[in-house]
Amino acid sequence: MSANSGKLLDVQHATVVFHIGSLIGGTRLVAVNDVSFSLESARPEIYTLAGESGSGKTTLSSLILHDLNPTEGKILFEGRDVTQIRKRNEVMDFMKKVQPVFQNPFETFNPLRRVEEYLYDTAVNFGMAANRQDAAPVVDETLRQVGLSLEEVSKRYPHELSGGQIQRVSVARALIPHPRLILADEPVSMVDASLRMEIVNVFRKLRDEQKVSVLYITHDLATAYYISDRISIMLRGFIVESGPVEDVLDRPLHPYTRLLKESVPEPAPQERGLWAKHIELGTTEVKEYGRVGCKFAGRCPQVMDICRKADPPDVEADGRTVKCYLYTEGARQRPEAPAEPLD
Amino acid sequence: MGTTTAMLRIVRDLLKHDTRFRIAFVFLLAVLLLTALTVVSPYDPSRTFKVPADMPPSLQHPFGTNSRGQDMFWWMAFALRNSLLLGLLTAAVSRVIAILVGLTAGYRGGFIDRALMSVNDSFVVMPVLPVLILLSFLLRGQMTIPLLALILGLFGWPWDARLIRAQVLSLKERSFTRTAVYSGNASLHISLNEHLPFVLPVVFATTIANMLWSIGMEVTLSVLGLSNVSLPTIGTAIFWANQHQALVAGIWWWLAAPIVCAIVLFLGLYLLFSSVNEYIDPRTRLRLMGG
Amino acid sequence: MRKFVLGYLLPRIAQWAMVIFIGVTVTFIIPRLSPNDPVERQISQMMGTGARIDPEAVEHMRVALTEMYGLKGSGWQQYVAFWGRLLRGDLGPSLSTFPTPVTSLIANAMPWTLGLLLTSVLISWVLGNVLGAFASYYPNSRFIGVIDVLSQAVRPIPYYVMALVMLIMFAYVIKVFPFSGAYPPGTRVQLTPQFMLTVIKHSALPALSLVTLGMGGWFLGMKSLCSNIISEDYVVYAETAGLRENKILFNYVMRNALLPQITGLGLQLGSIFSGALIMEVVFGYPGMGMLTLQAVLGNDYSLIMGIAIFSIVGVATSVLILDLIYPLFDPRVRHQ
Amino acid sequence: MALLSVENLRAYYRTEIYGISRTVRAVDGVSFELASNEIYGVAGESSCGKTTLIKVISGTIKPPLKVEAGQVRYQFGLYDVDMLHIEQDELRRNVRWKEISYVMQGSMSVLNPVRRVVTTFEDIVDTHQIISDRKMFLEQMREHVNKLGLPPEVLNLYPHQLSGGMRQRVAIALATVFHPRLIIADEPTTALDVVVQRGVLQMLKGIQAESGNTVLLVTHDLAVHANVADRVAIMYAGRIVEEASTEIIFNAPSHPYTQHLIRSLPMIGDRSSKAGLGGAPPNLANPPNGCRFHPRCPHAMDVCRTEVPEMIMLEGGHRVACHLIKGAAR
Repeated sequence: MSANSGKLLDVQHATVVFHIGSLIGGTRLVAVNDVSFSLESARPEIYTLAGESGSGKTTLSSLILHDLNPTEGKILFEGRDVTQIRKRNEVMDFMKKVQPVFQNPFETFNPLRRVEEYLYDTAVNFGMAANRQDAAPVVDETLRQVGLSLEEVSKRYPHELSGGQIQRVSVARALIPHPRLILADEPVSMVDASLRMEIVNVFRKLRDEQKVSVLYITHDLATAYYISDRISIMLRGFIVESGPVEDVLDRPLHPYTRLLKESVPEPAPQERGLWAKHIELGTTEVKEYGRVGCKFAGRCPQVMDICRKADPPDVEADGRTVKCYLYTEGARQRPEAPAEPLD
Repeated sequence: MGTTTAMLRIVRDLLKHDTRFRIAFVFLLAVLLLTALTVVSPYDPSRTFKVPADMPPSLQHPFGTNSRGQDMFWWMAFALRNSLLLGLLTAAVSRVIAILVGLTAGYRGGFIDRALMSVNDSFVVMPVLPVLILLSFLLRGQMTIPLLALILGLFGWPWDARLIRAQVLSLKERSFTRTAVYSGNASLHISLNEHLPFVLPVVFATTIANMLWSIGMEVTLSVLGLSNVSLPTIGTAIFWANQHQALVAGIWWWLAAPIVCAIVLFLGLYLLFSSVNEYIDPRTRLRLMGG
Repeated sequence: MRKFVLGYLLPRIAQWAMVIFIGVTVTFIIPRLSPNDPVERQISQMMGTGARIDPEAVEHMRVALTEMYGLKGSGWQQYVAFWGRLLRGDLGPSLSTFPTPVTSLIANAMPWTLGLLLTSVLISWVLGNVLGAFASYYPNSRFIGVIDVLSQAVRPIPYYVMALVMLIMFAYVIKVFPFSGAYPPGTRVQLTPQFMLTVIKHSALPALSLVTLGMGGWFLGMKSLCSNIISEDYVVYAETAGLRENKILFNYVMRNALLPQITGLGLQLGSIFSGALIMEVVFGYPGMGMLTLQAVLGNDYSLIMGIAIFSIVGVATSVLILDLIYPLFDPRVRHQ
Repeated sequence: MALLSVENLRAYYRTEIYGISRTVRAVDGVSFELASNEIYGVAGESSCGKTTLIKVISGTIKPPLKVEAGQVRYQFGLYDVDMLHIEQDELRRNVRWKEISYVMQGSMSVLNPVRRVVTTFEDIVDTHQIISDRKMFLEQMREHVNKLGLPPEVLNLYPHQLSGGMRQRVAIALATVFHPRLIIADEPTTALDVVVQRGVLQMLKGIQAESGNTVLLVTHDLAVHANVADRVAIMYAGRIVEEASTEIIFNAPSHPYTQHLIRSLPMIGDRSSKAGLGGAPPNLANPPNGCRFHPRCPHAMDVCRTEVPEMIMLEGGHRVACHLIKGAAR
């Protein structure tokens, strides 16, 4: 058991196959397909899993949170296989180190319970304080780390707070047991743009000051670019490109990453050129799941025959890994990092 | 103490704003009053010919007297008490099973859920009356209120188990349940603190519905003579009236008394259920708090 | 199509089989649990009539009755034998009208109940749903308001009490309808229009009360369903697009609200059937209800057992039929 | 002459349960005009009143929503009509869908789940002009849908058989079946993925450019406005705080709230730290008096806390409501 291999989180060839439809006649859906990545214990970072709906990013996060077992592959947290964690004290120990932050602020807390109850529960249950009275300073201190205070939040129900405030309380709740990893699944997508930056800045502060790693799951490449260190772009269960965020998003190699980047509308009217280029939308996306070979072959402007035959391998190119035949040794031309936009 | 003040506040609010609750309040008060009066009843309901028979309603005998020489007013007091007792007992028995089945199916999910639910749906679909008739036909003579309550309770839970399971399933998916899990709370704590305020309204509503069903079923069984006819209940009152051809003989009050009492009891319970159910619904409470 | 059969039909048929299995098992187990043994009861009742019967004949009778009741052998053997007889359609002879088989008694009572049940359920279901939809779409129309109050008043009252009230009102106070029987005693049962007319006249009261009682439930159910559907996007969209009100009401609001009401009908068939039995007892209508009353009064144990089983199989089958019809109304089930 | 002009509109939600009555002043004094042949964007965050504004303009006003004051005038051929006071049936017959059509919030359930797509088309077309020849009608619909880049066989599918992007494009095809002069699009692409959103918005822009009609685009996503809208109005707590051409809004905004919004937008390629805005949007049941942004405004002055700022007209059609800016009154 390589406990001190220095890896905080190590996902090894994780695969999840769902059986949809009735017991006998259902179809096989591969939601997560041979995904591997890892976070170093020594170097806290914000790692983004980006992708559209149906890319498998949320299924992957529920694997790590041990809400779901992988059909194949292994998930190791601090060297220990997550699926083996069963006894109550082991689960509590795991939850102390890995805490989630959810998407919808108005569903994160029970509308009929005061928000502070969850903060006290977490503090007492994870031994940060003997009882509720002693927990007050601990709770107040963590709330200050996210830019709030106990006085501002106490006796309040969720509907009396804004989406932004609730998400920050949710982060504070996750912070109380001093976790090593926070799993944020679309934490800001349902928060107003003006309040979004506050929460995103909180994550940055966590990494730099509290030395907490954050797994940031989102479809929003702009916020991902702003806060994360490394990023993986997911498509139909595969990681098609992963590496440092500035390399991947400034100079995307994989045609899908390029298409994604181009499709993100820039908040600057004079930049309309690239976004306005006409694109053809596929008719039904469902067909892409069952497709043999590269899942993007149906829409890829640089598709080759081999792309439709077999899954492309992971190739190291320009400081990141990309799953595309364009960059394998045998490929016809080997474009460095094409400056001009997609033809 | 907290819950009693909360209860009083609910009653005060409802009395001020909901006509259904006002009617229910009056009706049920009358029923409870009558039930309480049984303690001071001058007549023993099981004794006959204590008063002149077939007297129409008068000041002396508000509900008149029947052909068996019994004062209908006091007899109906005992009848209401026994029917109400039966309703409460059945509701208690069926709540235990309904909550057990509903919560296990809802929480465990997977195979257990599917198995429990297919059995549950079979009981929902099954016509209960013929089976009850068979059962009470065999137990004729030894039927007592607790026994009948047990039997009715054993057949009264499937519909409610479905509702409780549906509520639990919807709560399980909501992310505040996961927040509670990751706050280190045990599942018992989650059920009591997080889910109870949502499950309670369903339990309350189904309890009253079950009382209505069970008292109604007792009436049907007694009319067929399948329950202990010497015991005064709404059903046996009608049974004796039929037995003596009350309608044909023109002693209309013998039949009118149980019918009026039944309607008052049933309407009272139903209006109580629909008005309180709306008030304690989490959505209303949220709107009340300005959510 | 294959996915539809496996995904939708097979589970429904499995559920149908499960209902019958559980129903039959329950009706099998109940008598075995009861303290007094039906054979002894039958014999003591016969002895009670004072006729001098020598002990040997009694012994012979006991063996015959045990055999007839299928009480021979261990519990498991009885159970298997029970299913064997059931599948052959043999429910044993009726005790009160010995030796006519139970099945024939039920056979000529069932059509009456089916006739009454089908008509009244259909009428009350359709009427309740249409009026319920109107109540939610036109909340302040006075006529619907009256029906709303009436439905709430009738809803909780048990079938028997309500039936009694209607009997008193129509048969005694206003004397519009004859108060019992589907046809006056002595008329020959034949399919002449004149006979049919009397049947309709006689079954009017039970049918009327079944309809009024049933309608209240469907009315309130439909009204709450539609008041949710009215705020759905496709209804608001249709209104914004300027569609006429009755098109929206029928093709958008009601059309979608009918789906849960069909499932609801399936789930409530059991209690509706019980209601029909009670109705027949009150109005002396010669269907399964009267048969049940006759069986109870005549202490006819095997007839009651037969009625219980027949009711279970009948209701389960009609629920299956409803489940099979449902895909015709819901394209989401037809086209996976 | 403006195609549509909204003057000093006030619309509140009045609810009363168990003796507790609340009035939410969702739209509280909104005035703006729509010209023909333009895409006019309305941006604003949650509970800023933009959805209520749409409900009033499109005429779907149901209790507890009630219009307190103001007018919505639509230029209908030669004369202009106050939409709030014309009789419902007249509104239904000649204005709905022929003049003003509507693409709804992207919640995807706009199509009746139990009817084929073509039947919904038929319902809408048949209401406004009798379909004499059904075959010819089907042909026209196939051609209309094809022109918008949708495969014709979409018509005989059921809504649950379509993907999210397909359903929204069908909704746009439905909205343009009579080539109306005004299309109201309420958050049309919120629920879509970024690639599908790009395709749907390009389709909307293409239709507007080709037919020269007017699109009122409502979304909280400012980046969408930057790429699609010609003019943008910023709404805050039930009022328009600033309205200008897209270039001015993004490059030279005057209102502190707009300035903050533009500054806080993340952009690929820019990792410089961005500031969040303190506090939260006000509760419209008892909004702060004076300028409703003053509790969160870094330049709040005393006058801001007492007086509601007037809408001031700067040059080039740039309007702003803020005491900081002195200029010719509107």
